[in-house]
Amino acid sequence: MSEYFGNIKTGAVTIASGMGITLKHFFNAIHRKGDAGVDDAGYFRQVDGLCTLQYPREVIPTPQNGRYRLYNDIEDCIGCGQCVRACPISCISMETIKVAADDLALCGKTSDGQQKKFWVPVFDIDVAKCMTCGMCTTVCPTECLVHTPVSDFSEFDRSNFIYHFGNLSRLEAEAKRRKNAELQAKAQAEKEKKAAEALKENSGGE
Amino acid sequence: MEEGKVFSQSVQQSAAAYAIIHEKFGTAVSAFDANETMPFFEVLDTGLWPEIALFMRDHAKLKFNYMACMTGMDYQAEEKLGIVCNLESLSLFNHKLAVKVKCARDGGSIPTVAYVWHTANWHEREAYDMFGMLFAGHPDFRRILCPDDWEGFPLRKDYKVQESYHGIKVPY
Amino acid sequence: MQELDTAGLGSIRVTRKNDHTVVIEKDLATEQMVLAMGPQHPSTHGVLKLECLTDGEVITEAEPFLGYLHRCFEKCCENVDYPAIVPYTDRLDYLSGMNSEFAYALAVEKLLDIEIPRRVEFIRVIVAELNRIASHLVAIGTYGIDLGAFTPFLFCFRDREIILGLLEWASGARMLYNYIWIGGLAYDVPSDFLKRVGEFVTYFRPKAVELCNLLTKNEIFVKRTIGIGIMPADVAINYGWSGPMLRGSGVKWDLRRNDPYSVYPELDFNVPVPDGKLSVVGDCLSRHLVRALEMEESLKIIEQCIAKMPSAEGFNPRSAIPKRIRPKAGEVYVRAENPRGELGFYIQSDGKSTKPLRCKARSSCFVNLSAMKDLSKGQLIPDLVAIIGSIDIVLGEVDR
Amino acid sequence: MSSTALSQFSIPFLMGNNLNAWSEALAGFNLLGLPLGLVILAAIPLVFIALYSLTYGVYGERKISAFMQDRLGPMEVGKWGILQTIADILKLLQKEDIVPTSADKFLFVIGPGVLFVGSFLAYAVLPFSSAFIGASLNVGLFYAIGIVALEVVGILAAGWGSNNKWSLYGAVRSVAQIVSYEIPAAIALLCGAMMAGTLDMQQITILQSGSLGFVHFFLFQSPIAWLPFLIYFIASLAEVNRAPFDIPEAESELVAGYFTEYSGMKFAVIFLAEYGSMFMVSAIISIVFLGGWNSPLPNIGSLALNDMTSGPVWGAFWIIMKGFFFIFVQMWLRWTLPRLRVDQLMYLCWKVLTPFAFVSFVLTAIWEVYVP
Repeated sequence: MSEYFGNIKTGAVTIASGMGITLKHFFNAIHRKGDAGVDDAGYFRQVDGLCTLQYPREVIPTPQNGRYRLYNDIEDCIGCGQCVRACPISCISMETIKVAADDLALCGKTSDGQQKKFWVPVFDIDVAKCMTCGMCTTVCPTECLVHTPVSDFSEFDRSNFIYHFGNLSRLEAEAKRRKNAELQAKAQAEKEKKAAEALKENSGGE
Repeated sequence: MEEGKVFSQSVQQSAAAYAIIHEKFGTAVSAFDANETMPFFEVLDTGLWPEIALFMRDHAKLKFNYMACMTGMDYQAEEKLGIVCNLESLSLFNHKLAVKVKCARDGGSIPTVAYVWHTANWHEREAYDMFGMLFAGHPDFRRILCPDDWEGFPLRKDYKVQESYHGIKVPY
Repeated sequence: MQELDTAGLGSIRVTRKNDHTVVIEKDLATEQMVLAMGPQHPSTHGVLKLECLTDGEVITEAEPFLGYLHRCFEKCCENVDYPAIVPYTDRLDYLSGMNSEFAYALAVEKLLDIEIPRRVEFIRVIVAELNRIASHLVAIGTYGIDLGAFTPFLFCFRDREIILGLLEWASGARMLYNYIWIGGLAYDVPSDFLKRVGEFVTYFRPKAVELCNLLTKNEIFVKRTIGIGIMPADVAINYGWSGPMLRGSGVKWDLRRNDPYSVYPELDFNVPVPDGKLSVVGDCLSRHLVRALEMEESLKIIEQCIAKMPSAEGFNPRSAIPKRIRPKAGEVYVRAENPRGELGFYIQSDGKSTKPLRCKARSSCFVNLSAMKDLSKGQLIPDLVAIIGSIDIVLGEVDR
Repeated sequence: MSSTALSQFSIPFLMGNNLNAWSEALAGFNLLGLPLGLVILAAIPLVFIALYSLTYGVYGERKISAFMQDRLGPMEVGKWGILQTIADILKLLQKEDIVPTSADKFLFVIGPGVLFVGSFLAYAVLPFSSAFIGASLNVGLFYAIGIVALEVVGILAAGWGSNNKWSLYGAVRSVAQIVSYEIPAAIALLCGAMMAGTLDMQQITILQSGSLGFVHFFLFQSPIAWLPFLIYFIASLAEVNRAPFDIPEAESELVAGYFTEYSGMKFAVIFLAEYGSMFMVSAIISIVFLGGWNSPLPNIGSLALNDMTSGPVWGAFWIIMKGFFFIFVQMWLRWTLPRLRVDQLMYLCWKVLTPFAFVSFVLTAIWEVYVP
């Protein structure tokens, strides 16, 4: 019998204490915690009160090192292709064209003075596939491929998720390719000519 | 154990445990492979595996009461499939030991130890699901992670994924 | 007298009076019903399906069906380099990515046999323990929801949000960190990070007490969980249970203590086990209490780590990372204490490739869940929900 | 519109003390020979209920729960999200009316209707003030208790008709729960009826009026009245399936209980019925124990607070406020407590509430007989 009344008593007491907690929170609702980021010195200043934010207007700031949308500064990209190999889910696709010797100056240097040796007509990142692991950014030798702290980049059309970073238009790329092919053909012809000459010389010598 | 090489305490403990098993089962078990990362021995007579398992679990000086992990393996070079069981004695002794059991690659069968360690029940189902070896006497022998009508055993080295599954294109 | 229990007919008592007369007594004829609980059900914590054979509200048998979230983690691992597996391990137990990464990094480091800088070790422990608190908060909060209390869940998520913010600040991502790398860390922590973590510890202590008063001490909650789903210690060991589940059964077994790794041997913390005063050892309430008490222990560990942290001067978090990770041939099984139990990685290397020959994740939830069939026998449907909640499964880890 | 009717209508409109004249005037208002006044009179409580259900009930629940959980709650539609429920209703109205193919169509459709009717029929006998009462039955309380049981039929029809195992579980649980909890609830209300000596709701309320305000309420008239008061409050929670007794809809166990298969407007009707019955039990408890439409404020010397706050409009204000208070407590409990298990629910009913209800019944009887 004492257990019976004890149960009723503990039930009543614990329910009352629980209700006290929720009522305290109910009255604390006049405060709001605000949208300070965790890197803000006053992050733990306001600990009570409403903690949710109205999303599109108020956002939790993402820290500067936040790893979200990929961005490639194509001016600095040397087209080494390490990111393509590092990506575990192959969301980066890349095409490179070797820079002809007389175009090296035109192609320019990266911001830290390295000579670029490849044109990068295609540098596509499918950010819908990207799992923001950061593998590609750590291998990038010029640090041109970075994760930006932009976390909200939703789109209505899936194809908009493929970000094009290539800095050559299709025609330009075609021209470069043709030039390379011409150069190559020229070199080939030269080589053949030389070989033929050598052959002639050899045969002449006999 | 190789002579003259100094092993850490845990490997020595495993070796001591192995000695007891070797004493009882003799040639049914292989020699002890002492290495720092995972000391193990292999069960050569596959049919004796449940007996060895029971012995390991119940012997007063062994008490391997806890099966930490059971991994299915594909030994493609040896044309064999196998399992690796990481056993230990939880809160009784400090020794740990890994046991390997192998069977033929096609239609090979390993006797179950699901009634020795309950852990083995689902792990054996998983090993079957992924590699296709049979576990004789298993109480509930079905696939576990893949659907029942999935073709092939995905973790085999020579696995070719099926083209379509119920009209769904599989390789994405 | 003979008692038969035939499916679909309720229990039938057959009494043989003499050779000619047989008295058959039958309970109210009931029909057993197959109830498919899940894969879309609010309290199966993901896409678990339980096929229950029910007799009224009583469950005669519940058979779990898995694999709805199977992503062939192990096959993926065989096709990528060692460092590229780290982001995949995050996705095993997505509620405690740091702990999964930690376990994987430990396994490969053992295979490589490399020395880790002390500051890396301490930072690893801090982020892993923070993530453990976050994970336990989810476990406790969702357990509240399972039992009908919605408010504690949101309190838990409010505090978890802070932890996620802290971890995002350190690693750059909120849940899938890719922070603990083989041999080091991706980055050093930000300069104010340790101070903010210290502030979080002081902030969180009273909140944990409040949570305890609101949920754990509530008489209805206690009555719903006490004595439900009792698992004796020996059976629990035989089932391979680990972590809070095993400790809930009264076995004082914590890999941070019993098979220590990293800097845990230097740290002072308790391994909470139920003493049977507040709960029946091995029941749902014990498991819940163990989780609640473990949060406090994690706070203690974090405080000690902050105090012992070596200075950041001249520290390079990637200093110990090998240029090319290609372990020598061998196998290794290394485990770490995850919030849900023992997460082990079995890795086999052939010594030639930069990809593992075999990488198996021993998932704690998978093993813990395998006892479901035994635990649920003869329980009521609400108790089944309480039991699933107390197992605290993450289907990402169960199905892999 | 005849000029006499207009004058009758307009004169006593805001004059508090002559409310009978007011309501009679309205009742006598016949447009083109139709008893339009009577219809308006009867419709006022229902209009109130609809408004309350729309704006206060759902919106209030969402806001209160949000504040208790450190959330903002609905904020987008209108200032502070005040129009959120209207937006929701519009959405529900537009939704396709789905009837599962395997469902029993008749039961499936009739279920929410019966539920709705069951919860709203009791409003007929609730005195919203000395003038606003749908039907002043001399067995009003008995009728209210009895008509609530009709809800069970609706729930059972909905649950069985859905042809869904979860719905069936919810329906069966609900029936067991409501039928059981009617016993302590009825006994507790009997204590109040015993103190009043009548079952007429209006009479019960009038008996509790006086210049001293709350002192005249039955809750404070006898030292044991708090016991049936508490018992009825707890039992009423179970009768309207509110937490911690929401096991018929227990979302974590039974998905949504008996209304798992419902969507669109049928779902809205079930929802409306739930909030309707919440107010109904709150109104009953305030009528029987807390004086109904009587002002709780006492006359203190020359400061005649009680007189100032009495009258038909004030009466409606008081009973609605009292009802709202109990609804707030119901929500407060819901967002604090976990859910009971089925057997614990029955334990609470048969082993705790029912014996205590009998005890309080006997004690009240003794008090009424021996203490003047």
